[in-house]
Amino acid sequence: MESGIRELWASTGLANFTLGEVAMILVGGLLLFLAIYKKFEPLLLVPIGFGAILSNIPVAGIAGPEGLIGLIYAAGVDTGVFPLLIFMGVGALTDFSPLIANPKVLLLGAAAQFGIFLTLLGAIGLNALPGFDFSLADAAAIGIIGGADGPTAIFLASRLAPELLGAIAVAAYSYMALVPIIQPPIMRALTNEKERAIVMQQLRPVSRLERILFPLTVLIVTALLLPEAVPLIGMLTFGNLLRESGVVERLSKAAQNEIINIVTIFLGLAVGSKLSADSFLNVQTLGILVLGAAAFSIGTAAGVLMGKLMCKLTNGQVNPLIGAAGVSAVPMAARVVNRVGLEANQNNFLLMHAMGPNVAGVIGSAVAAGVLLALVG
Amino acid sequence: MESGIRELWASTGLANFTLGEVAMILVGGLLLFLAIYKKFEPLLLVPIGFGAILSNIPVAGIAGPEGLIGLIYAAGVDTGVFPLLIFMGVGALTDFSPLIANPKVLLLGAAAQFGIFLTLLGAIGLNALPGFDFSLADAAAIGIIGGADGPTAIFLASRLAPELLGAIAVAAYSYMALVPIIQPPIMRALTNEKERAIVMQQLRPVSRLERILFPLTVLIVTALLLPEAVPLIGMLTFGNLLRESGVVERLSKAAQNEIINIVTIFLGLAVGSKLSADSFLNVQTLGILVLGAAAFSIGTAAGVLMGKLMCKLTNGQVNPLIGAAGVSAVPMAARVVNRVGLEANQNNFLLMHAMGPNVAGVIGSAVAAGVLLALVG
Amino acid sequence: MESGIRELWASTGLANFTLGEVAMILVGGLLLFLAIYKKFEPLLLVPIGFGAILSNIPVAGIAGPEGLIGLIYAAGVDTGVFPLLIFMGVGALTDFSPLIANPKVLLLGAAAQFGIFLTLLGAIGLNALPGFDFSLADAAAIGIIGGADGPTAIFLASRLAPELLGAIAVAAYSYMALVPIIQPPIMRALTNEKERAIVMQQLRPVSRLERILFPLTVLIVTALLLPEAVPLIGMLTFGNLLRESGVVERLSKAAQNEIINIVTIFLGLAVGSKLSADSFLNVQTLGILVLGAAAFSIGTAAGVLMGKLMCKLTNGQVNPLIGAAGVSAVPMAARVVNRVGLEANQNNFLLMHAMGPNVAGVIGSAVAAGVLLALVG
Amino acid sequence: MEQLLQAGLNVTAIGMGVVFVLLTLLVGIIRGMSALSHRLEAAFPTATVSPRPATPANPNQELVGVISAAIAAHRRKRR
Amino acid sequence: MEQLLQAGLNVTAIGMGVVFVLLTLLVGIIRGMSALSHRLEAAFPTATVSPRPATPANPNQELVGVISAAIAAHRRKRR
Amino acid sequence: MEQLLQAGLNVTAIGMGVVFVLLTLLVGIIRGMSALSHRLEAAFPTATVSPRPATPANPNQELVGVISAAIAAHRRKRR
Ligand code: NA
Ligand code: NA
Ligand code: NA
Repeated sequence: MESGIRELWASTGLANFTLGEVAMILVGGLLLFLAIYKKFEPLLLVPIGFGAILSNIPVAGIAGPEGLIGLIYAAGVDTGVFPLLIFMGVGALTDFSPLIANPKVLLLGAAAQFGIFLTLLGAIGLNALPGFDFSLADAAAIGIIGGADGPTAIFLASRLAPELLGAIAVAAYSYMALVPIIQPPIMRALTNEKERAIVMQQLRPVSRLERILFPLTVLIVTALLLPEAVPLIGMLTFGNLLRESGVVERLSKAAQNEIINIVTIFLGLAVGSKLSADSFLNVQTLGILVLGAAAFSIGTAAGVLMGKLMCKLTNGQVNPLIGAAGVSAVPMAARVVNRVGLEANQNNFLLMHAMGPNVAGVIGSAVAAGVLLALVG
Repeated sequence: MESGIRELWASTGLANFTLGEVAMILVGGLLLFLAIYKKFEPLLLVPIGFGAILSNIPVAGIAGPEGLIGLIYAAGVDTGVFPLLIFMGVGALTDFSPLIANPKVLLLGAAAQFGIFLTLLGAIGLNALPGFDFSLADAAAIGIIGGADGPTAIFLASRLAPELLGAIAVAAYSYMALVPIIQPPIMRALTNEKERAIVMQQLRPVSRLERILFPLTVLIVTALLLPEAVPLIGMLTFGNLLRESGVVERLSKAAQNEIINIVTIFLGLAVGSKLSADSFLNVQTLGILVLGAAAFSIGTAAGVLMGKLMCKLTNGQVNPLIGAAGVSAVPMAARVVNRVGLEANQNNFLLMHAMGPNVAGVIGSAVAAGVLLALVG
Repeated sequence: MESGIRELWASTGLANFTLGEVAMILVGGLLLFLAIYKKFEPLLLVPIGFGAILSNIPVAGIAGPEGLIGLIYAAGVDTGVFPLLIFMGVGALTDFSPLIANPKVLLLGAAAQFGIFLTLLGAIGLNALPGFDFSLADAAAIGIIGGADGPTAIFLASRLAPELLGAIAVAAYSYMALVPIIQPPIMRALTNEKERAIVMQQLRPVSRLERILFPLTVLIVTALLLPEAVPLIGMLTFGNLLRESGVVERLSKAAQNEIINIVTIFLGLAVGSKLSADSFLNVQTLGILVLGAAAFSIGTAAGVLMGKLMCKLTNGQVNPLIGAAGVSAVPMAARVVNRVGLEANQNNFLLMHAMGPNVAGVIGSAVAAGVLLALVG
Repeated sequence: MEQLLQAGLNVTAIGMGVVFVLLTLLVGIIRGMSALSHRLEAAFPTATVSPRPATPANPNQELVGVISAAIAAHRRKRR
Repeated sequence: MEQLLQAGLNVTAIGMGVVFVLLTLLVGIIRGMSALSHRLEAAFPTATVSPRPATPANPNQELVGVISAAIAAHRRKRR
Repeated sequence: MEQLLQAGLNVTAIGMGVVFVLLTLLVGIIRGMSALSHRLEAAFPTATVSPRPATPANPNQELVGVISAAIAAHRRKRR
């Protein structure tokens, strides 16, 4: 019996916890705090935070190859299946009408992707400092934080830099939650009162046929030019066609609810398991957090600047603020645009106009992810 | 950088599309058109059509062994899991009361399976023509189109002739959608006005105990005589017991909704991935389409003729039209019977009477699939 | 053709059924009868009973390595995934407020686990009889029946004694259903009228913050002392945090409904496949059934006795009946306590007070399972 | 080809035979099952729960019809 | 058998010991957690959201009761 | 490092190039798609089903609003 007690003691957490594990459990707790009390993207950060706690408990091996979260990771993240299914759900939840009515806002969604690539360069630049040694693949995975799109970031990071996945996902979702704090100062700094007060023309109605042909059009163009982006764009447009076809309500609802909810739980737990002391508690993570903030800021600035250009070229028909929504972070960024617009002009409701660049940003970052996969993967 | 651009160009769709792939994408588009505008079994044909498009995009490899649809195919179709889960949902959605109240209509469901076997012979016969070289297994898989039952057709084809799965599934679902066009002329040709006007006696009520014992009875008889049909019949009767037991509402609803919807999306995409140029763009597919139409027609005719026989033997108590519902295609075929019956007699509602042979046809074709697996598999 | 018929006959059930298979199909039928007409835990026993029938049909091989149920077993039970997901759902469905308001009832949940360990000793004792040869792992798996908690029992049995899983699961769920018959006589025998009539003080309200910190507290204590219990306790507390955080309603509902329903269907079928003649039709199963009844009785008695002790120590503030709820069997055991309490005092509603030890019993048996895994696994 | 055709004819004959035998047997066995059910229900009357007519009735649904239509309309609009 | 029984007794002793130690510890720690919660809520009053009574109240539900019963009835009929 | 930076600059140039080319192309192609849609809808008027305004209207929802709020309240209470 004594030997039994000794054996049991040897298997307790008290006898096995390392400092790194304790620290990571505190990180998990912090994520839960941000998710629950600060409402930082709770749908992802609650499972990620809890997954981080579970995965850093010694002996239990829950993130190991035979553990529950380890099995989930292998089945859904390693294979890329989970982020793609979430993208299908996003497609089924998204109304692209504001983009179809005014397709030129796609340029705003393009401009905002500057954040991705400048951040990639920034990550390479950080290698000049001691403690940093990012490969090109690492840098590309870090850059995608600037895409402000969770499933795209997880998909790309799981392909290019799985060991950085935890930090990248945490940065991506945290900054998406911080969009209302990060974006407005940049938006105000780059525009003047008059520009911000511009009222845009109401969008034309979009017919059902247009909404059905839209996903197919986007898919075909992507297939012709950038097949590497087809898994992401393909599932996004598939989900959208389920929605817009109007004949498969059951499947559309399944994609929007059951599938996306179930997969979100599993994806969050699996991503949390990548928050291990080894890969997270180092100066590289600090670098990733700094670069992520830069990525969002640069993307926002690039979007607004492109908005100013479009404003000029259209003789003031475009409110440059809507460019900020080009980073995606749907629908948070569009709401921020609306709020900043209302500050300048109490009767200026930009929400619908900002939804166009907002969903264009989703397409834009999926395209950027495709390019990165093609060139770096 | 030049080399990067060259590399990227070499990976574009433009540089890689083959004519066959383009043609198959058009086929996928045609299926979407039929599903969305012609309302041809959209729940299956939308995912199948989109799956065909995605799978024929070069470079993306989405149907490859590491691609999303390739993984789905391996997990759910290769193993037979998806069609069986759909069959469970069909069981949970089906009320067998009209069959229990009048079990002799099982003979109509038996007769309609002639379509399966004569089509099998037809496929063998086609081998006489150049370009056709169907094996016995191929012929059996083609014949099952005459079962007019989607999951049964996919289950059998995935076991006997996976390379024909795409064409067989497309033919099966298309002809099911065409039942309102294919069946009525045959039904009218084989019956006279007086027969079509026969009003049938109202069905007796069926007790809860009968509805609970029914699935168990069908399963035991199948187990005794034809264990090869047990996977299909077993899941059908399991779903039905979930429904009729009345004590597991939660599970019954899960089988009828969440499971069947999620699996339908995945099954459709996976089946679509079998629509590749190699296996679809050849004269065999034309043969399959022709044989499929024949299968439906023969099954309809056999059902109606058996109906006429039963009409004779019962001194005119059976309206022979209900034999046409024996092909399954639930509930489309039963509705067609109702419509044709109303033409002959404005007050003759045959719907419930046709539901008996209709669900008998589901059992009949599952039994036929079991025989084919036992003899050919 | 004759050879074909012979071949087909050789593959019929009639030619292949063994007596053991027939007996097991009758056992499956008995389980269905208990589930449907006696309402014995139908959510589990309907799928288990049907799974037993399907798995004992010869030739079909549905429980074999390539059969549907065999695949489900390998994917979900062998890996431990299914019981853990159900535990997540249990967490999302459970309100721990009554336990937080009155944490000392945890001792009742601890005492009731005596049933587990005394049954373990009983199983070892049975080895003295001919025909019994339980290993320590077998005995531990049998003992867990006394935990009165389905997913815990299945999880532990699948790890320690997979060949006994069928009998153990059937015993666990059957006795849970029999709680209203097993417990009251023991409760009445060990208490006097005055004790049973004790009215307890109303529970204080519990704040949202307490409900959020509770799952994290339980998890951390478990991690420190008994990491082997972390998979079970971790998923239970994760589900509970989804519920109580209040910010992930979508995920909480998914855990409570879609996931738990789908997994229950699959888990039941898979457990049923372990009801094979080889492992079930022997004297050991009889032993397991006897020991299971003993486990429930001992657990109930230990809970009530601990309740009496707490009654003494608190000068009669605790009604000892609520100790019986410490076996878990949520919420059946708590309802039984309420009923027996009402017999003694018409105005004594013990339900909420019994929910505390009831959910404490869930934690208690998960902890016991962790100890058994650590010492025996 | 000859051989294949022969095999096909065999499969057809056996297949239709099995389908008819099995389904004809089922006709009788289901009748037996129904008879047994009725006897059991007569013997244990509590077991009889809510017979459901094979032809579903079309119940008066005024109030609930109005409400659920309103809700459905509301949902459709909101989507 | 001797040895097995000895092992079983060991497991029982250690097992019940661990169960009691862990759950007894939890009693104290949960009390501490509750005390901490109340202090935090006093310090940051906005964080306190909707305390829920452990014994759920039985609110007046007239209208909604009627409506939801009607809808439930309607669904039952339609099925 | 030199080489890595060079590679990074390449990726940036090509990446932004592709993003802009593809999305600019899409602007034109979507306009074409819309024009085609309008023509098809003019040619086959039955195919036009329920154009949806990009800015969703805010329909009068009195009754259904009341009912669904009541139901939602009821559900919240019951949980
Ligand atoms: Na973006
Ligand atoms: Na059929
Ligand atoms: Na317990």
